[in-house]
Amino acid sequence: MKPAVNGDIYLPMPATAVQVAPMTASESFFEFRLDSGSDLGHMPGQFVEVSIAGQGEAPISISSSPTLKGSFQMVVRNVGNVSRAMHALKPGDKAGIRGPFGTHFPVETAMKGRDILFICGGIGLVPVRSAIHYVFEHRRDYGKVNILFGTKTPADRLFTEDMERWKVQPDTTFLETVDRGDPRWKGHTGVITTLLPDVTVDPAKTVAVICGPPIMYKFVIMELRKRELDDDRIYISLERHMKCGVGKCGHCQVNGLYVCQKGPVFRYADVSAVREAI
Amino acid sequence: MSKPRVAIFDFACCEGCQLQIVNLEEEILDLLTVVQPVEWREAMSDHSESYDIAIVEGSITRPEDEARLKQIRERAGILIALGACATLGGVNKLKDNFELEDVKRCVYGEAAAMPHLATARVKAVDEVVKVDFKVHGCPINNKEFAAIVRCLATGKTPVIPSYPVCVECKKRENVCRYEYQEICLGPLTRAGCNAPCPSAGFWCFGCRGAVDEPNVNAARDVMARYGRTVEDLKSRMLLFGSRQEFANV
Amino acid sequence: MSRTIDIQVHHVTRIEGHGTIVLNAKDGAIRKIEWQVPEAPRFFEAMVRGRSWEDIQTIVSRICGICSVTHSLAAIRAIENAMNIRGSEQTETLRMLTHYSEQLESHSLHVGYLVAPDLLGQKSVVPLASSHPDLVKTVIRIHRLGNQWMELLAGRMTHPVTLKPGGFARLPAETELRDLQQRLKDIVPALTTLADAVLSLAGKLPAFDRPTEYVGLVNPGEYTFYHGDIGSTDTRETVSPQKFESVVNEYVTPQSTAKWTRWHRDSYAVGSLARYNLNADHLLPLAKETAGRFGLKKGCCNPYMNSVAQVVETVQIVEHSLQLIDRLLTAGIRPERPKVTPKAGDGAAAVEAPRGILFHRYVFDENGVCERANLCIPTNQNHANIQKDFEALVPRIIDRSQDEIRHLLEMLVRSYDPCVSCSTHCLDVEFV
Amino acid sequence: MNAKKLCLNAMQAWVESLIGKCRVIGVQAKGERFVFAPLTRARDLRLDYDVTLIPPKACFLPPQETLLTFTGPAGYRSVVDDEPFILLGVHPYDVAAIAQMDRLFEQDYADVHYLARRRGAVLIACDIQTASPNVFAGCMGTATADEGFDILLTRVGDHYLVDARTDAGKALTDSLASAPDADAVSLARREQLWLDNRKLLRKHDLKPSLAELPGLLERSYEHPVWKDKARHCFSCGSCVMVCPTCYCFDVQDEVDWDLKCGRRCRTWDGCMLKDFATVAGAHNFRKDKADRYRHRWYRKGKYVYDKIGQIACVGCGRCVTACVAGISNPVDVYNRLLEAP
Ligand SMILES: Cc1cc2nc3c(=O)[nH]c(=O)nc-3n(C[C@H](O)[C@H](O)[C@H](O)COP(=O)(O)OP(=O)(O)OC[C@H]3O[C@@H](n4cnc5c(N)ncnc54)[C@H](O)[C@@H]3O)c2cc1C
Ligand code: SF4
Ligand code: SF4
Ligand code: SF4
Repeated sequence: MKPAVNGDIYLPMPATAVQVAPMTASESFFEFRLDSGSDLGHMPGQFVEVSIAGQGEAPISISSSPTLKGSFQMVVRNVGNVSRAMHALKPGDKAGIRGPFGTHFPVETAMKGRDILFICGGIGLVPVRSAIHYVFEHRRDYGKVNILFGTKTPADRLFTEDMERWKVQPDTTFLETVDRGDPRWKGHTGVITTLLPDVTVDPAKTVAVICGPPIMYKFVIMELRKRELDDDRIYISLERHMKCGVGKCGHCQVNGLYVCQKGPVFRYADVSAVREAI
Repeated sequence: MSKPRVAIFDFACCEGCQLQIVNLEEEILDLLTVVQPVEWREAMSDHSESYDIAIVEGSITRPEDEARLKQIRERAGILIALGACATLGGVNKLKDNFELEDVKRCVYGEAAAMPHLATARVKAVDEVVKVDFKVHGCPINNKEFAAIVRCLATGKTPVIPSYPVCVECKKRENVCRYEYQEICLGPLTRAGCNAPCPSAGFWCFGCRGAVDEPNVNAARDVMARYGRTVEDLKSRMLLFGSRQEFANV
Repeated sequence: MSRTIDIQVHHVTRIEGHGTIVLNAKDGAIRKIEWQVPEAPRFFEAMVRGRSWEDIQTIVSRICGICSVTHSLAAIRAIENAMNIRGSEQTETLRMLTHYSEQLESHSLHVGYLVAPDLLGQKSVVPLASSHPDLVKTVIRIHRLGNQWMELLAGRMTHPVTLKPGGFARLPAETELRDLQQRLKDIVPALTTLADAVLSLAGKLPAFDRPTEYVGLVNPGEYTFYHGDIGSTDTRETVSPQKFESVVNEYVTPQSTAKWTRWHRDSYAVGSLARYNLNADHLLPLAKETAGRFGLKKGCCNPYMNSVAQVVETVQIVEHSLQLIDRLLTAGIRPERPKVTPKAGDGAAAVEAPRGILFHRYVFDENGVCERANLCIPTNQNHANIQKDFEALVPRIIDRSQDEIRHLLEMLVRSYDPCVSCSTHCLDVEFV
Repeated sequence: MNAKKLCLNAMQAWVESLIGKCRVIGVQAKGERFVFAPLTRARDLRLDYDVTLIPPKACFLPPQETLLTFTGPAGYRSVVDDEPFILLGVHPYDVAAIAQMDRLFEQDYADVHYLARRRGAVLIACDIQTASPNVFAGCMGTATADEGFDILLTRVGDHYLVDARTDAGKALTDSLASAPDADAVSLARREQLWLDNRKLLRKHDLKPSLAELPGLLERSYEHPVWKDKARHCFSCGSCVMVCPTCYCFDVQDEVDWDLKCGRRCRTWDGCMLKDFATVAGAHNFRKDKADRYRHRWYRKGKYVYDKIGQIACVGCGRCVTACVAGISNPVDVYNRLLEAP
């Protein structure tokens, strides 16, 4: 999906918000449609650069499956200029979109025919949701599905309606935890690794997909290694400061790798020796 | 959104920063399409009691000024410190290197005891009240000021460089002042001014204040390499009231 | 009919710094009439002690945002006098040229932005932009040129950085000077337009004469802002800037944080009108013609006419600058780098700020560390005179409405173009 | 066409004719140093310069440029500057750096803003006549250039050899048809100059060979040199601003007073600056000076090499001069790696 050489890689495509809905105190859900009418043409795990004129651009993961036609979905946390301006958008408002950029989860290759273990912390669920939906839409292509999701507090939970549907999928385990509960929270409490003993992982058949805050990876991967899951069966998605999204500006480099090009989705075996990765 | 009501106040300073606003020339008319000034003593004769944005120029040098500043803070939604006197204390802070009595006597002699000549330790605005945004510099760069006003009008947090002046100095193709054995504070000072001083052949004297993590140890080594002393460096660092990380070299 | 007048104008607007007018009268009897300066004192003379000669200009420039070039020049020349340094002819010419940029910037600001609203019955320049757009455009053009000119030669607008003891940190390129020369030529019609506008309003300036001593720089054969000795309209003798203390005779009064001055009388005035009264014979042709159109005569002692003298000076400044640039271009700009070996000494200098004569003195030890300073600022020298003007003016207008009296008093203060923020930084070691 | 031989007067006349034809950006004095700047008369050209303060990358990737304008939430327009120009007087090490940037800006996603300027430019290179105090191009294989330019100028005695190598170059030398061809003696002198330059432009002597550099770095991640040197680093970015092979950038939006229309602008940025890798939540992925310092040297000696097979230091020595702290000498750093930690 590279733009033509004489096209401008920095020129956003006009797009229109079709749905904007608050999800938590700081995260909102967005559905956009490209004004050209074409599909975005992404794969699960890829991201776009969202452009708000005057505020700038921010890399945002696509949260919907490519099988959703005509529009695409994102979840954005209100942390700065672009995201704040996005939160002020109403259906019908315009934004600019560049992309999709980056690598994706290997839903058509390495993941196919395997058991899938999704491990997501907080907003890390956003790109992974795209893969989860893809897997469920092609359910017969994959084995057992385990989804582990953790947030800081019950108020931070995302996609709660989706979760109800995921729980009832065939041959699927959905487990959830919060770091700190509240009086109404009846579920599991503890960091995300405390969910792992509750799922059985067959290292020979499993591919793991991990996305969450930087601190999460080290501990989750340690646990998976204990379960003898090979590094080349683990996929992670990394976040870095990013300006261009196309391997020029230098901000997103982890050692020699540009996250926007060699990532954001990496096979762990490829970056386990890259010191700045995790 | 209706235009934010803006009031400008001055405390002890040279009013050069307000002058930079005047120096926007016809752009002031554009400025007025974005904000509504309700109080600006230097330029107009109106007064007002409430405002969305208070812009405060100058440093706080008398107890009665502290009270006035607190009152301004109470009436303002957003408070902006304008210029080095407000953000750092500015040259006024040089006074604090001496005993107050000595300072007064030096300037007013026998009359120093007269009550209207009272003075106190110099404070930057954020040493008295909460400051929401700082417009750095002595004087401020009016292009930067205008950009900050436009940011606030669009709900954007202004992006103020966290890197040192050398970045902008290099972009402007200057010969480094150190090549002339001069002490330049560029490597320790927050950029955003576009390095007008080194570009005019003069050292950076630090009027925008220190970067977040100034490497004062490196500065010490550099002084030794250029045959200057830490005292030389310190003396220059203090000119605009930059804070303790500078003073403790 | 019993009538009480009570005027308290706190913080007179449209001036630099804070000044307060107090007038209290009952049935025509004046109980109290005072010009007060409550601006927070800043103690510059105390602050510069212990500072290196290299940093003095940077510090004292901050006395005033509007006269920063003049303060820098006074400091630099005082330092040079203390250390026996002489700037080259090129340096001196460029300094004069830099100095003029500030005069133009300041005069156009004062006449256009601060005084014009008075004459046109407005509270600020903002409504003038729609009621008198052409006038405002003209003022902006002149003001901007002053600033760009300053940026070119001084390194930036306000608080110069190129001016150093011994010479310039950066010299302008000849192409830049040529470009400046062209822009100065182009601005002459705008100056005439401004003069015309002020001329058409000159009738609104109050007729108020009060015999006054005027003090400023004088130099043989020259309408000077930069060179020369201290002259007075009360005497033919002149005083060297090195002895400026014998002219200013500063003293502290309870109504002011700024110190007052007196020479031959109880007060004296400095500024454009003072310079005019001392030097009008040496105006260049176009400036002379401009003065003629206003009927401005040497010996004028109406303080409200200071603004007219400023208009005349804008023309003089541009005319003279064109000559100076010619001189520089003919000689060609020689690369020179300032070189100073600090030594012990005591030096003073006098330079004309836009609002009047300014004095600096510094004493250095053998390492070039400042031991003592004495600065005497123009607005300071005018405070006593403003008070004397008040005392003479109020009885003549006491039967007018309170608003009118207030307006006339405010206008009087503004016509001095006071820079109160700078005047409170003055100091003197001797208390009278 | 053979190389032409021009006396200094003819050379000046030719440059004057170029100025008449096209925008020329040439090396000129700025005080006692040199810069690339628009050339308005041939006599301002200073081909005897040692090094320019800022590399000619600024002609293709300006310190500040507008990428696009917008007139509202969806009205974006590219701004592409393709006005042709002649870049006159580029030293061989800068020729090498430009060639490297060309590849990086073309690779994967082509950057039209860079490429439009680049494609509109005719590069006139010039062999080095004066060595700068810190040049070590001789160690980096960039003291002379065989390709990457349109015309090569070489001063031999009181003549210049003008050697057009491409069609674009030949078009500019058409007017020299009647000038004498370079004779064998001059050509031999040019060969000698090349040999000398390769040998002599080594104010610092790099001990590891270029081929072994990436491997050496590979093994030196924990070497104490990074911390030792970074202790003195101001994170001032001077080294990366002046480097001809550094091209990291930041992008920021600016709005006009109508608060709707505006521009998206690109400015030079650098990996040595404190917040270069900071993300939301104030998490800084490279918060230690030593990490940033190491990253820079890895980028020069390994990361770019991994990408395009070239070392991203051309030995211009600019960073050595620019670093106030005196810690930015690539040769010092890479030589230290040969010492046991
Ligand atoms: C591949 C990828 C996918 C992503 N997907 C999502 C997603 O799906 N949803 C989501 O919400 N986020 C996502 N992010 C994160 C998001 O791009 C960032 O949070 C982004 O900064 C938001 O932009 P902003 O303009 O709102 O914030 P900014 O205005 O850029 O600021 C965010 C915060 O970071 C700080 N900051 C940023 N840059 C600097 C700097 N140079 N120096 C100092 N501080 C700085 C600011 O102070 C501020 O507090 C993703 C990031 C990547 C790389
Ligand atoms: S002159 Fe000052 S600001 Fe410029 S590079 Fe040198 S140290 Fe930095
Ligand atoms: S690293 Fe230094 S010597 Fe090497 S190319 Fe960059 S600036 Fe030149
Ligand atoms: S120039 Fe020197 S001090 Fe500045 S960032 Fe580079 S290495 Fe550090």
